[in-house]
Amino acid sequence: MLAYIIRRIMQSILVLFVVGLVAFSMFRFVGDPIENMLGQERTAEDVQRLRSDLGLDQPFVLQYWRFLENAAHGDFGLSYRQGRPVVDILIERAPATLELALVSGTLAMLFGISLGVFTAIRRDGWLANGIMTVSLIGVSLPTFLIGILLIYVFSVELGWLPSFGRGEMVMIGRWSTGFLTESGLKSLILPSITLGLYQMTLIMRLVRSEMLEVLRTDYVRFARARGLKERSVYFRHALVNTMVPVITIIGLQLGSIIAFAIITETVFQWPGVGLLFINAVQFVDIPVMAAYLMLISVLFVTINLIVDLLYFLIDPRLRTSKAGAH
Amino acid sequence: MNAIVSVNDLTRVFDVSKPWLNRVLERLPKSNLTAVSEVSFNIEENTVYSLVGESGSGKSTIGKMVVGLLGNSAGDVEVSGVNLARESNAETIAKARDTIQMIFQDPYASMNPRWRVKDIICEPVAAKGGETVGLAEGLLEQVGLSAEDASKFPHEFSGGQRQRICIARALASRPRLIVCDEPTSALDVSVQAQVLNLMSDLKDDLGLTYLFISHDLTVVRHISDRIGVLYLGRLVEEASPDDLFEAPKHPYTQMLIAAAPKMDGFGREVEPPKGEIPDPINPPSGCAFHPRCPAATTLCAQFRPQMRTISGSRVACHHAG
Amino acid sequence: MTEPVLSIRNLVVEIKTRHAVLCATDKVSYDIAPGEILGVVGESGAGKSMAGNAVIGLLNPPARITGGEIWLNGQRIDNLPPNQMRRLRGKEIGMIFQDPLTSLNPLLRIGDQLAETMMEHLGLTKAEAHTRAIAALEEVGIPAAAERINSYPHEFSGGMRQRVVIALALCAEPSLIIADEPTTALDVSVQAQIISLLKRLCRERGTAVMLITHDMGVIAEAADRVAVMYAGRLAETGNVRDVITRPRHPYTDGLMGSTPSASAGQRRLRQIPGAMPRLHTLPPGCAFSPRCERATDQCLNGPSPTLEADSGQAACWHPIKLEGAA
Amino acid sequence: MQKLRRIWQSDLAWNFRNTPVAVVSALIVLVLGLAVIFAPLIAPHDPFDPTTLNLMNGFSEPMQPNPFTGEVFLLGTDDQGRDVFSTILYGMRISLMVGLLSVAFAMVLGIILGLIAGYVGGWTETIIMRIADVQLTFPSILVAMLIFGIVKGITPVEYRDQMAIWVLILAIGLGEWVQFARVVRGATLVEKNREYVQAARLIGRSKWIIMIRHLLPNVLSPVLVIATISLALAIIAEATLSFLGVGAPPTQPSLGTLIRIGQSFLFSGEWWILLFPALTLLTLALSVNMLGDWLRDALNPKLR
Repeated sequence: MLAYIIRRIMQSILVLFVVGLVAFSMFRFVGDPIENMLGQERTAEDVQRLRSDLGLDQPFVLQYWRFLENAAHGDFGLSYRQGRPVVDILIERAPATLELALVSGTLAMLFGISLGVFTAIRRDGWLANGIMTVSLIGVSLPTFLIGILLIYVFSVELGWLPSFGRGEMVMIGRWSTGFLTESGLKSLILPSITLGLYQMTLIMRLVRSEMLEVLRTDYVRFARARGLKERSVYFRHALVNTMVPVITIIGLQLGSIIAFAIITETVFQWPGVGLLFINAVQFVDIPVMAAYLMLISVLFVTINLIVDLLYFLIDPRLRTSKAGAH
Repeated sequence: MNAIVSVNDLTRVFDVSKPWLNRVLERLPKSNLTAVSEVSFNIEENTVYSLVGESGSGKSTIGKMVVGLLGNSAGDVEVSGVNLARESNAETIAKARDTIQMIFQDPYASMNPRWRVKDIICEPVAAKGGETVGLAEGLLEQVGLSAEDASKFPHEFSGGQRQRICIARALASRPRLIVCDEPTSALDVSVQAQVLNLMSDLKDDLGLTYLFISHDLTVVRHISDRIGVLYLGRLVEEASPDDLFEAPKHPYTQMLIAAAPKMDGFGREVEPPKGEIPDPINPPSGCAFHPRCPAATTLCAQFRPQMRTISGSRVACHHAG
Repeated sequence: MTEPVLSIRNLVVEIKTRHAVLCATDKVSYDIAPGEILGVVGESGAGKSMAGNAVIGLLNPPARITGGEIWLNGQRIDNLPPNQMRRLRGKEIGMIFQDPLTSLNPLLRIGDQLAETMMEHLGLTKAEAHTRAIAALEEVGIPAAAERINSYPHEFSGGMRQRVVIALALCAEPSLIIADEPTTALDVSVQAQIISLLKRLCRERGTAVMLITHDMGVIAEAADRVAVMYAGRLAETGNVRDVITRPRHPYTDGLMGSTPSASAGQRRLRQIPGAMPRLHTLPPGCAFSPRCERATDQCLNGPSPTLEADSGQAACWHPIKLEGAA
Repeated sequence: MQKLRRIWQSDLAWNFRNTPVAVVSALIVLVLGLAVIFAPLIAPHDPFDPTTLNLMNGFSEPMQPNPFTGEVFLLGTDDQGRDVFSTILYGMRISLMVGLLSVAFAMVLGIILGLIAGYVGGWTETIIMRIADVQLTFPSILVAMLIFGIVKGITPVEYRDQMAIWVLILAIGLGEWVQFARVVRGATLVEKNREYVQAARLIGRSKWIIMIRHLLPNVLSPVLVIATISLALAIIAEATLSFLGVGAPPTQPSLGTLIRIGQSFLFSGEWWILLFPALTLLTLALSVNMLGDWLRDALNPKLR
């Protein structure tokens, strides 16, 4: 077990190195950093000085190492567009995205898993079929259209909920939260539904198909043949076995919530890192892009590690160090 | 009579070690699975030699090494006078390989489902650039199907018919030796009889030699001229069918024959054999069968018995004879 | 004559497919007395498992019972509501499946799987069930049962797992066991152990057994009576010795002839031409007639009559040896 | 002809004929596809020809005569007087082209890498699948945005619009290949142990012949399912990127670009500029998804 975890951690570090290389290459080769920083009025000496200040005259590997070192300290340089340290901007923006992701992720998992189980158990029922049909529309409806639709109905026509921004914020240290004010909570509703809906349909469809697969196995048939209650067959025997593949995908889906937040934040003008990133892409603000990339890869890698550890809790076959009986 | 196949001290070891990191952390040694260990036998031309054994006995591994699907770790395989393990001339090897064909266990998986029967049967010849006009049709009739079947797809046939098509494919390149890996164990009894009869007829008509691999003692007894019994990768006894079934000399063979269900054994109450097949990664010391053997002594736990010839049979047991 | 444990009367199981309604079992009738082992034998697709699944109420849709009756201990069970049928499963009818590797839930300890079954049917507390579970494992010959009870299925060998499956099927002391190819996935030496175990346990408890297999050898050694099935119909029933040594039905006769027997010297096996028809291409009249050397025009005309044979019945117009008398 | 009959009589075709949802979605996809191919013939206006535009026609409501010019537009016009129906037809062209080409790119890449990883195994497999794993961690839409941003950074301004479509195809395609590679590898691992592959190895067939002639035809049915579902995903991804302003340029508007434009008029009451492109996108994605859903169920023998 220890070996497995160590291997996963080493893989994660490798991933971070590779992502770091991508981020660094963007930094180094996309556009000319000197030109980006100094602007039009510059002398040859300025250029030379900055070049050595930034270490651009050093060998590639050394530069890369310094980049990683700086990144580990949270130093990603200055934003080309705003001229402020990237890390400050990120810290300022992160709470908005994390709160949004937390709420919609929880919604997606809760409803996704329970609806998935329901539609698998009542496979031929009218309600389950109805849910499946609606879910297909959910998968086909791009996130930004859902957002626009919700804004149109609940903000423009009904005027119940705000259509943009986070509402009133309360600062807890450097963390700005919208959970503590009414307008903050109200502002969360539409964006989190928008973000969670698509993930929810994906999770639901996945849980359903995995559950149907498990319900066809011999051990579920055998559990039925022993006269166990349907509840026990479904939840004790089938659902737990369903969870093994489902957890992997849910882990990946949680990661993609952060990515899809970009769209939601654009539609709702939600001041999070996603909006920051999309603006950076549009204006080729490389330091921000690189920092965002590093930030979310750390996040993804952490989620994946947690998922791997969850496997051990669920599946005893992985826990035994002895090779299984042949 | 001369031997068409001669297998000497054939050994195959699989590396089943855990990944390097696990071994370091859990202080595990490298572990090897010896699937086949020092097996020697000869097959006379135009006879049927059977290898019989339970799971983990290495019978299929030997078959794969003889046809060349698997390499060997040690020992020699000589087919038609060419030593496939040592020969360096690629052309000589390719020529020798052409005389060997194989029939597999699962008639459903043995044929590419997207190919027509004609293309399936002709592939061994077409791959070598040979002439294939009318080949499939002729072979289909030879195995008891009709020439029109050549343009059909595999899914249009029953299990028994598919196995006939597989036999036709095996015959296409005019082999001298056919390795049959459990060719009838996926078939129903009445169809199995048809396929066994067909194989007997083809052997007589074409002068074929079979290496027949099976776990089914009754089938083996029916078809074989010589039978080798395997246990945990080793040959424990080799004899003619009558000798083997009337007077088995190795305790494992005795156990196997006693345990096999008999058609005339109504309500038979026998003491079932002890234990199960041990883990092949850590086989027992000495004679691998000694923990289950009623006649085992300390000698058996310490020393591996050598193969001895006792009145026409070869037996690897300290106490046989 | 004692009251039979199981009595099947004219059982019809149909499968609705896109082309037609297939008759998987066609008016099948047989009884099993207490303590009796009935061997149900036939080739793949003969409908032998279908009857077993119908009895325990676990037919896979689209297969369903469309005619006939099933009586268990004097109670009609084919028309029971699902919840009552569930209570009978495990309690009155136990089932053993073919593949011990897939029959057990890989994520639950075997002790828990045993205990939940006992608690369901015997109304035991958790502690009582635990004690009984150890006893049940000891009874099926699992060494060090008190320790092994906390093991997961993958920690057992194939033969040991099948013993666990048998313990599970028998733990609520049912009056009928349906064993569907219980030894097909096992090696010869383990098969002998399992058959002997099954025979011993059922004799001790007076449990009736429906032993479904394709292996005539297993039937000969284990069964008291035998029912031979062909293409969804009963070809012949009778005492096992009578059916094997003096078969009445030409199909049974052919089946015996094509089995390579222990007696040496035969160079050729007797073979039945052709293969068993698939259910959607059944010939009119007797399903065996196209392969039968005794067939006449009469055989094509309608279902074969059921003739009383020595100790059972044969469904044939021209049964062997009885020809002159009939 | 015989081949056609065989296809018609196959289980898949029977299943198709008896699944109304599948037939309807196939018909919709067919109609939309034809509309796209013959867009220049069907469209009343050429939205890219400024000479036919009349600013006076701006904001015409659907099926209502324009108060200034009296012209009637089926689905109304946008702020510049462009006929919405025509822009949708041309926009769908971009959407479908990007979708199809990116899926084709992802499919070819995924099949090749998946086959090699599955059949050759060893280090080759480890490297390919590790890359796939890492990429799978990153949602494809994010990968696409990054690629878009990078390419934008390294291409001169004057080429950006021309290259935008191709960058989009590359970006979306690179985001999707992993699905294909994983499915193909999985199927290859199953198939390569089947005896027909051993039979081919036995007679000395090379690994390339085995991969192409034996394995490829037998791993294609799951690929077909993934391809259909990926097409819907790619269309949505393209629309999303264009909506975010990092996809198709305004000179070559796709459905996503049209929705982006229409969004700004929604709140001022000109709903049709947004609604009709959005409905078209939904219809397109939904019918492709439904086809994929049906295909997956129909090709999965375990479900029947």
